[in-house]
Amino acid sequence: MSSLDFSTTLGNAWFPSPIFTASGCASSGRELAQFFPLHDLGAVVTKSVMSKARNGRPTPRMAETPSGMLNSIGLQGPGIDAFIAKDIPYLVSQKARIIVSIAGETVEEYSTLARKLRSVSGISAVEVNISCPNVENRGLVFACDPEASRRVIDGVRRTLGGELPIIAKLSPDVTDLVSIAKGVVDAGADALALINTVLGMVINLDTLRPHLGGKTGGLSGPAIRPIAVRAVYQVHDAMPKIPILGMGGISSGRDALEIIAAGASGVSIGTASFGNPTALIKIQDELKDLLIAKGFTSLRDAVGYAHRASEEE
Amino acid sequence: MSSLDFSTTLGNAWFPSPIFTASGCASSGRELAQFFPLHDLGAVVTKSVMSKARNGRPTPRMAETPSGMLNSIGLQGPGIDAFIAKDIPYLVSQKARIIVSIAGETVEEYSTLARKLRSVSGISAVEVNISCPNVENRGLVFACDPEASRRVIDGVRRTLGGELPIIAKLSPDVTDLVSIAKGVVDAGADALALINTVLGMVINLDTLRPHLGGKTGGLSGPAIRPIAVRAVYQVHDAMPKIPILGMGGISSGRDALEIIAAGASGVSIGTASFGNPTALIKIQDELKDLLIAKGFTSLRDAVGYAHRASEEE
Amino acid sequence: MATINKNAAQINSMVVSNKRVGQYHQLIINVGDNADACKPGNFVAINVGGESSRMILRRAFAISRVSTNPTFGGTIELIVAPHGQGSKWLCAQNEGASLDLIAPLGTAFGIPTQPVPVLLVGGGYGSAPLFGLAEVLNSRGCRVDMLLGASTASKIYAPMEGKRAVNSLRIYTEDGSMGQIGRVTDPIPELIADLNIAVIYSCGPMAMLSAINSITHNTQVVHQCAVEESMACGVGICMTCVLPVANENGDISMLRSCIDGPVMDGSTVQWDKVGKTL
Amino acid sequence: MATINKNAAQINSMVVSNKRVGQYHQLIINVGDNADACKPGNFVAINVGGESSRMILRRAFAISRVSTNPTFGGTIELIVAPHGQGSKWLCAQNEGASLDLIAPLGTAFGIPTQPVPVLLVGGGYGSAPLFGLAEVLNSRGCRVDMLLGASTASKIYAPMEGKRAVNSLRIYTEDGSMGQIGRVTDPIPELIADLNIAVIYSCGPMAMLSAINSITHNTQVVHQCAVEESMACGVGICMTCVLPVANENGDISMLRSCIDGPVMDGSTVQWDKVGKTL
Ligand SMILES: Cc1cc2nc3c(=O)[nH]c(=O)nc-3n(C[C@H](O)[C@H](O)[C@H](O)COP(=O)(O)OP(=O)(O)OC[C@H]3O[C@@H](n4cnc5c(N)ncnc54)[C@H](O)[C@@H]3O)c2cc1C
Ligand SMILES: Cc1cc2nc3c(=O)[nH]c(=O)nc-3n(C[C@H](O)[C@H](O)[C@H](O)COP(=O)(O)OP(=O)(O)OC[C@H]3O[C@@H](n4cnc5c(N)ncnc54)[C@H](O)[C@@H]3O)c2cc1C
Ligand SMILES: Cc1cc2nc3c(=O)[nH]c(=O)nc-3n(C[C@H](O)[C@H](O)[C@H](O)COP(=O)(O)O)c2cc1C
Ligand SMILES: Cc1cc2nc3c(=O)[nH]c(=O)nc-3n(C[C@H](O)[C@H](O)[C@H](O)COP(=O)(O)O)c2cc1C
Ligand code: FES
Ligand code: FES
Repeated sequence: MSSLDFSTTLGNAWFPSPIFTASGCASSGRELAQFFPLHDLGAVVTKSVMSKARNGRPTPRMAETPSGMLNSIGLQGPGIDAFIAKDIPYLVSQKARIIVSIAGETVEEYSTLARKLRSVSGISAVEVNISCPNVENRGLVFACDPEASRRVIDGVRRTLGGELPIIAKLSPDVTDLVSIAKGVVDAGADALALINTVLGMVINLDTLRPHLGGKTGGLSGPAIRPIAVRAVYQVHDAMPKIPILGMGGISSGRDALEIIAAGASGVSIGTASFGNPTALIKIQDELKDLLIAKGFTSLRDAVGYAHRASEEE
Repeated sequence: MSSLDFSTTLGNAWFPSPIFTASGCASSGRELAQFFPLHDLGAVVTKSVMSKARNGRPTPRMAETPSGMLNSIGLQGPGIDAFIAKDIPYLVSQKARIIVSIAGETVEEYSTLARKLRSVSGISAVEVNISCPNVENRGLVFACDPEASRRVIDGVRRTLGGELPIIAKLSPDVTDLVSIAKGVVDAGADALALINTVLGMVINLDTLRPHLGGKTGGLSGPAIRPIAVRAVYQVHDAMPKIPILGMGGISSGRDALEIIAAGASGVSIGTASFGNPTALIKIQDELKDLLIAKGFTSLRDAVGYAHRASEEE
Repeated sequence: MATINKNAAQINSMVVSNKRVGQYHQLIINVGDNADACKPGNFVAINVGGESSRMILRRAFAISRVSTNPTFGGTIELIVAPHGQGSKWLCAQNEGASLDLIAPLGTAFGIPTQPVPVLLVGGGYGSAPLFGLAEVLNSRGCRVDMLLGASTASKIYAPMEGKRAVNSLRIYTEDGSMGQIGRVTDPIPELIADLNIAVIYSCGPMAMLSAINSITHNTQVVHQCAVEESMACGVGICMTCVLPVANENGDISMLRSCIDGPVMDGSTVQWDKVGKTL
Repeated sequence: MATINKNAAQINSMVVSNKRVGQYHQLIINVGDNADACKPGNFVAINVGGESSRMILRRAFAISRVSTNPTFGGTIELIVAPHGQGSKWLCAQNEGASLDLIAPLGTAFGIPTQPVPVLLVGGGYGSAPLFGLAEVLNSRGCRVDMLLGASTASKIYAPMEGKRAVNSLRIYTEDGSMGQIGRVTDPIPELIADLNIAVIYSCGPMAMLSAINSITHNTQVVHQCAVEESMACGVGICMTCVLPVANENGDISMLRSCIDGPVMDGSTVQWDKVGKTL
């Protein structure tokens, strides 16, 4: 059998596998641990945690759409203190590698969250979810505003110091993704997570009103995969040295290889786990087999392959 | 049987049905005429025509994706003169109502196209496809640049005079769709067409290179319907008086009613015709039945219903 | 060690039979040893539409009855209403079809430690889990009375053999096409008084559960209800299926109905806040 | 009056039989009166995956043979390679399954007005339409010789009864597992000379068609080839299936292979420009 180096890195963080959970799609980790050991994954990306406990949006919170789904959870969660007290120790006990996702409503809130995480051990990286409404600027989503995006990452970078890698998670709902990506990298992001959900809506045909309690929701699942692959390709093209955690509709080893070839060093799996709680393991196994079948000896050689191959022409 | 007023208007143009073809998805009309009389539709929206004949992009030009497809045709076409000489007379002979879609690479090209259309009779409206790269501004797509979008529509408006309604067709790939919509309405658009395709990409897993000849392509089909419904809802919310021609993944009467309730006065059907050449008629019949079943006596009462219903709370 | 859904397993199961019953389909599915862990109130989550389906989420169905069949091993019964594309697909699966299924999921009905009089109330296919529950309660010495309701006769699911464990069964339809005309909740206050009901077990539309709760509110009657919220994952990872529930201190939080439910203590559910911003 | 695809109709057809033949499936489909309009070279476009499929586009398949069966009426035969999800789904359809199908589409092979010696060259499932074509040519008095090639034996489709109308049939496989080892194009120059071939009819991978064209280029031999480009609609409305083709004046334009093809005059196709920007 061929031997394959399946490991990957994001900034200075090393992971034995490139397959991660996606933020908000694995809850505390305990729920999936019934189906496989969390240690088997590259990492668990936790759901975005905020300073205070939040109840989130009213129900209905989901609608299935063709090859996708909309969600409007509204970042329900226990708040950073309870999260550090309960969820981190559990994940550590499971020997899972941990990427903590943080979310805030102000630039200051992100820094506060980062400060609380500084002293917590067992964390591999911090993912900064900037797809949140900025209460200081008419609720405009941070990730849609180049300046606000920069300021959030800058604040987190200053607070964290140089140790923990920062992964800035961007929204695809922008005119110029590359310029936003460049901005957050300038501000200190070590890596980028692409893509968050795409803004969508479903009208309930019985009531003829918006179906979701929150009216609009985030579209995820295979339907958005072509958008995710394009986003990863564009950003990798512009900044080939910046590692990307790719995601958006990945549900097979083939899908994972597609986004890796487009430029992703790691792959988060979100919605696929809803349809199949063992999807992460299935995808991980399929990806390994596929890389070996294609003659790769190292995952790293496949990262961004679609760009290199086209240069050869 | 209940009687239903199924007619609709976009600007000062009247149509007996709100179901139209989508630009670029019905070729010259002759191809569909084999399957049903074109006169039965609300209107035929022609494929975007440019000043000169164009060969378009290299093949492969399409990839199927989950519940969607990517295309990269690159506006292949005969050029405006041949179009006016051959395609318009054919559509007129079929008694089809005609909306001509125009596309250009410069602001001037759009005006030139509009000038040629002024004297052509039998046209109900002009759809201005501004999702084209602007050669005068680093290839930035007009529809992604508020100022360029305005200038295109302004030029077309001045050239056409006040007679023919102008429908500005916008791209969803922008941070702030509503502000672009407002800009083109200020510049003289009578109606808006929402949405053009979403930029996407597929990597070929045999070659590990971009599958499409044009690398990226436009995502269409049911996969993008939630994005289309959201776009129509947002824009109708901001400008309830501006008629919208809604499109994006509509493939049943239920889908059509969904986008109408979100705010569309007319519905274009694109990709659905590829899977089913009689989709337009099927959708039209289903929509009629559905409106009657829901007790509507006029299509107009259903337009934007999702907004009014929520105000009643 | 897993603490959530600890008996759940994802298996390839096989359809043993599929029979139309009124507007429903009764599906018997071979789930092997998994049947042993299934309790009344638990549900299953099934992949629908096959490999190239555009339906990416599982569908949830209550386990109606469990049995160990000498030929097939452990089987479960589901009562499925053909509602949208997913449930219609399931209703079209024939004997021998294989199903990717996760079972058992969620909480089960709590069984009283003492033999007390209980009332079981089912709406539509909500009656499905009540017959298996009735057998358990009956075997514990409880007196079991049952009320079933639906809009019309063909939506009443009440199998002959299901009535064995039941002392009385009354049926209500809104159009009067079967049993008495009216709502299944109408006779509840009287029955509570007459039969000295200690626990009501309910399963059906949220409006029915809420109406029962208004009746049991401020009484000694315990209300164990199986709620039904839209579920994207069924296993606790998506946070879509939440309901506002109060804890002992009266603090309200959004609990997941797939793991903290579907069976919940009706008195803790904040019925007036369902679908509202907390 | 329609001028494009004027014989095409969208129908609900029925699978009469489905048989494995090597790596292919032979499907016989009842298309009723539509069979009368089907000519060798035409293709059909079929909906795949059923109602809730995520596959939104039709799949194109060459019509292999047409017959009028006293029991079933008009039937067509398809030879389907299980390639991706759509063709696999089709190969899994059993007798009695109904298919949403459009037929006949596209151009047909041109038949010489004089009885001339012709050579038929098929690659893989590309041989499918050639047997029906051979019968037509044979009935017009042409001498028909045939070459079939594939990577391996199981990818050769050459039914016994298909050989009736053929003067000679030679098979080539790249691995030598059937017939001679080598490429189907290897013997063509010699055969042209020996048999005084007037027309080559070809169907198979684009690389094979292009290679044949290099042989017929600057000769008197007419090359009628059935091309295969990715098609989104099959009926001429999407512009995805284009090929660079020269007209009489030498002007090159992108023609749709679904309506100006699949059968094209090989000498007009700009093989070196396929997949390039014009
Ligand atoms: C715990 C639980 C137990 C259930 N038990 C039964 C049962 O025994 N028999 C039965 O017929 N049905 C039962 N249901 C309802 C059943 O899950 C839905 O009818 C089914 O999911 C509808 O899927 P569809 O594709 O047919 O409809 P669609 O409306 O097309 O479904 C679209 C999406 O919405 C979700 N959805 C739609 N309706 C419901 C609903 N009522 N509840 C939850 N999700 C919904 C679907 O899961 C899917 O993701 C139960 C639901 C839950 C949560
Ligand atoms: C005119 C014509 C005649 C054909 N005749 C036959 C035949 O007789 N027997 C047979 O087995 N196959 C034939 N093919 C090829 C057949 O259409 C493809 O194998 C099939 O579409 C693949 O679909 P899939 O879902 O299995 O594969 P996927 O790769 O999953 O398909 C994805 C998409 O790409 C398109 N596609 C993929 N491969 C091809 C291809 N080779 N040609 C065109 N589109 C493709 C599909 O239509 C689909 O839209 C023919 C194609 C054309 C254009
Ligand atoms: C139910 C749900 C909840 C999510 N919650 C979060 C979140 O808390 N933080 C975040 O950064 N992304 C969140 N996401 C986005 C995912 O992490 C991911 O970016 C997106 O869903 C695309 O990947 P997928 O198609 O594999 O799901 C959520 C997605 C879903 C479906
Ligand atoms: C093959 C193809 C060609 C298209 N060509 C054009 C075009 O020429 N001009 C234009 O404005 N839109 C064009 N579009 C976009 C459609 O008009 C429509 O906006 C989009 O496809 C969404 O609708 P649908 O999902 O119903 O296809 C094209 C779309 C497809 C799929
Ligand atoms: S259904 Fe996903 S958490 Fe309950
Ligand atoms: S396949 Fe659509 S034009 Fe040929």
